[in-house]
Amino acid sequence: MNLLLDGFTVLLVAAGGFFFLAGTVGLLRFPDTLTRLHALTKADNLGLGLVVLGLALQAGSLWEVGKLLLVWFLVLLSSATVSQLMAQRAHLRSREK
Amino acid sequence: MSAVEFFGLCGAALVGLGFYGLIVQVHPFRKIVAFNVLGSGVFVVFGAIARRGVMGGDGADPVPQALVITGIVVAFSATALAVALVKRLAREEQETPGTEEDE
Amino acid sequence: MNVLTLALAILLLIAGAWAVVARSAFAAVSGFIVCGLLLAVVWLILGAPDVALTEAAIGGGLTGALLFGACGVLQDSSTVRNSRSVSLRIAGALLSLLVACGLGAAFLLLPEPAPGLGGEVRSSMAATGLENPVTAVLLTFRAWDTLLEKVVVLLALVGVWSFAPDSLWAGRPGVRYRLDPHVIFLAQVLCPIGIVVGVYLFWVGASAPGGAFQCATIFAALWVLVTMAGLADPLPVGRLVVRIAVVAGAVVFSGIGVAGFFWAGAFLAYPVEFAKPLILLIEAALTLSVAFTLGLLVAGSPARGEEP
Amino acid sequence: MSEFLLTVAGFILLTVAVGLIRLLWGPDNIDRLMVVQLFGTGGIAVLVLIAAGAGQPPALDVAATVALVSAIAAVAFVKGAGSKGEGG
Repeated sequence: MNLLLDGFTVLLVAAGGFFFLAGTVGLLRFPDTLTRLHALTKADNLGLGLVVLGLALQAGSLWEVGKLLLVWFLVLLSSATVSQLMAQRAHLRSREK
Repeated sequence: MSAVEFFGLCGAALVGLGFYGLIVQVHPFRKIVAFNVLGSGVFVVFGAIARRGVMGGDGADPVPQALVITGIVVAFSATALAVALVKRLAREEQETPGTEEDE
Repeated sequence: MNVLTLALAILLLIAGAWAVVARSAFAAVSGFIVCGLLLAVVWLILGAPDVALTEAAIGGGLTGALLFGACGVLQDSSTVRNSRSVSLRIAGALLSLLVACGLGAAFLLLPEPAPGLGGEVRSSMAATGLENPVTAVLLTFRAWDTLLEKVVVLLALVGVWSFAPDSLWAGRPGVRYRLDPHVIFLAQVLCPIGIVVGVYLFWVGASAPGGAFQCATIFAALWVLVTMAGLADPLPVGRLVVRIAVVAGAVVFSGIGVAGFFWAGAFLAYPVEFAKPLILLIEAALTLSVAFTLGLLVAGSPARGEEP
Repeated sequence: MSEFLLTVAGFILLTVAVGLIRLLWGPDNIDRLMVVQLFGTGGIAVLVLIAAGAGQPPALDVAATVALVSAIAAVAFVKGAGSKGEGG
């Protein structure tokens, strides 16, 4: 049972790391601001989400799981809002040109 | 070399970097940012020294930690004061153009 | 020494260097914010979670709000001027290298079993009724420092206010932000959560990492967010309420300190049986005042008249 | 297990570090803000990994604090950059 849980954790955390890699590559390689933003939100939502899920399997108590989920929720919320604001600005900027 | 010693040297390097910025940057706002880098470096060196002190003993030394917490808050308020001053300076310069080369 | 330590150190130096040499002020401040985030992790590794919390809240949030806000105002002037000549740059670099090396050498040459006060703090902790040694140091053993720090922060605020033009003295600080639906949404969801997290940090501060300053910083950051959403406008700084809120912490702290002469025989001494409730009272007053003061420091000098 | 978690933390940190190049390239301030945002999320991931990997539960509180306040700096950035036309 423990081994199985550990296996899942390794899998999920590694996948989370991969999404951070993907987000960074997108941030560097994508041609314009809006597509880069798209890549960035993958790292925010999926990368951290998978890491949090993986760690939740190892957590000692429900309290800890709650805190992990809170962290994820806060990041989702702020990332969504800030991305929206950034996209708005980028859109305005591109129309000015 | 242990991680603590390593971070202590990092703090020293941050102090050097901040000092360089303080000398080289012309605009006062950039000097403020550089000074903050310098300050962070000082805090890290202090924290590493505190950690070194207890490596042999047990637990962490809370006195330097408390001092650094105080220091961070004070550094922030000093930064706010400096930023307000620079803003006022910019305002004065806008109102009386032609006097901006008196560095 | 593992991958994490190495990555952290390299990044810290890159971000620090970027904050110093970047071309535009915006880029420099971005570098500094990244630096602050990394420092929070460094403090954790150095075994100082209380400091990590403070650094995260101030370095990642409030300083960012303050410096980015200033960038917006200073944009015209901060990019125009060029930097110094090459010879001065080289001289500056050599001098800084000397300072860094000197400091590093001094650090490495310190005597090996360095002296510390950790043992003494632990042995006298029982009298305070607290379990977090850092809170105990802040509010009992080195209460003088904390009181004076509160006064320094207050003086900084008075300084910031005094940069206002005469005509606007006692007016409303900062700019009036327009209502922005996205930021309003963020503020409305974040505030309740933030208040809970802040109070939680305040409450566990007696026994675990956390405390008055961390809580106050989070409250200040939330208030800054609410003003940026356009939901609230800072009160004119001439109002009595504002003045009372700002000095309450220092007044309560020094009041209890003076009372210490009568009930425990020294300034800032607490009677042992009431130590914990008194400390909590001081912390509550400090939290209120520090939160207000930090928020007003971000808002800046009075820039508008009395009317909204 | 903890060794693995800390290594992943280092890996994530190095990965988002490569994103710093964007800070150099720009071209727009919005692109720079994205780097800060990515760093914030990466830093939070590192913090939760340290909490589990190094057995430091307070790291979770630090992560929550960072998650809470990092949005505020970003909003200030957009507002600051928006108050006047072109920057940097």
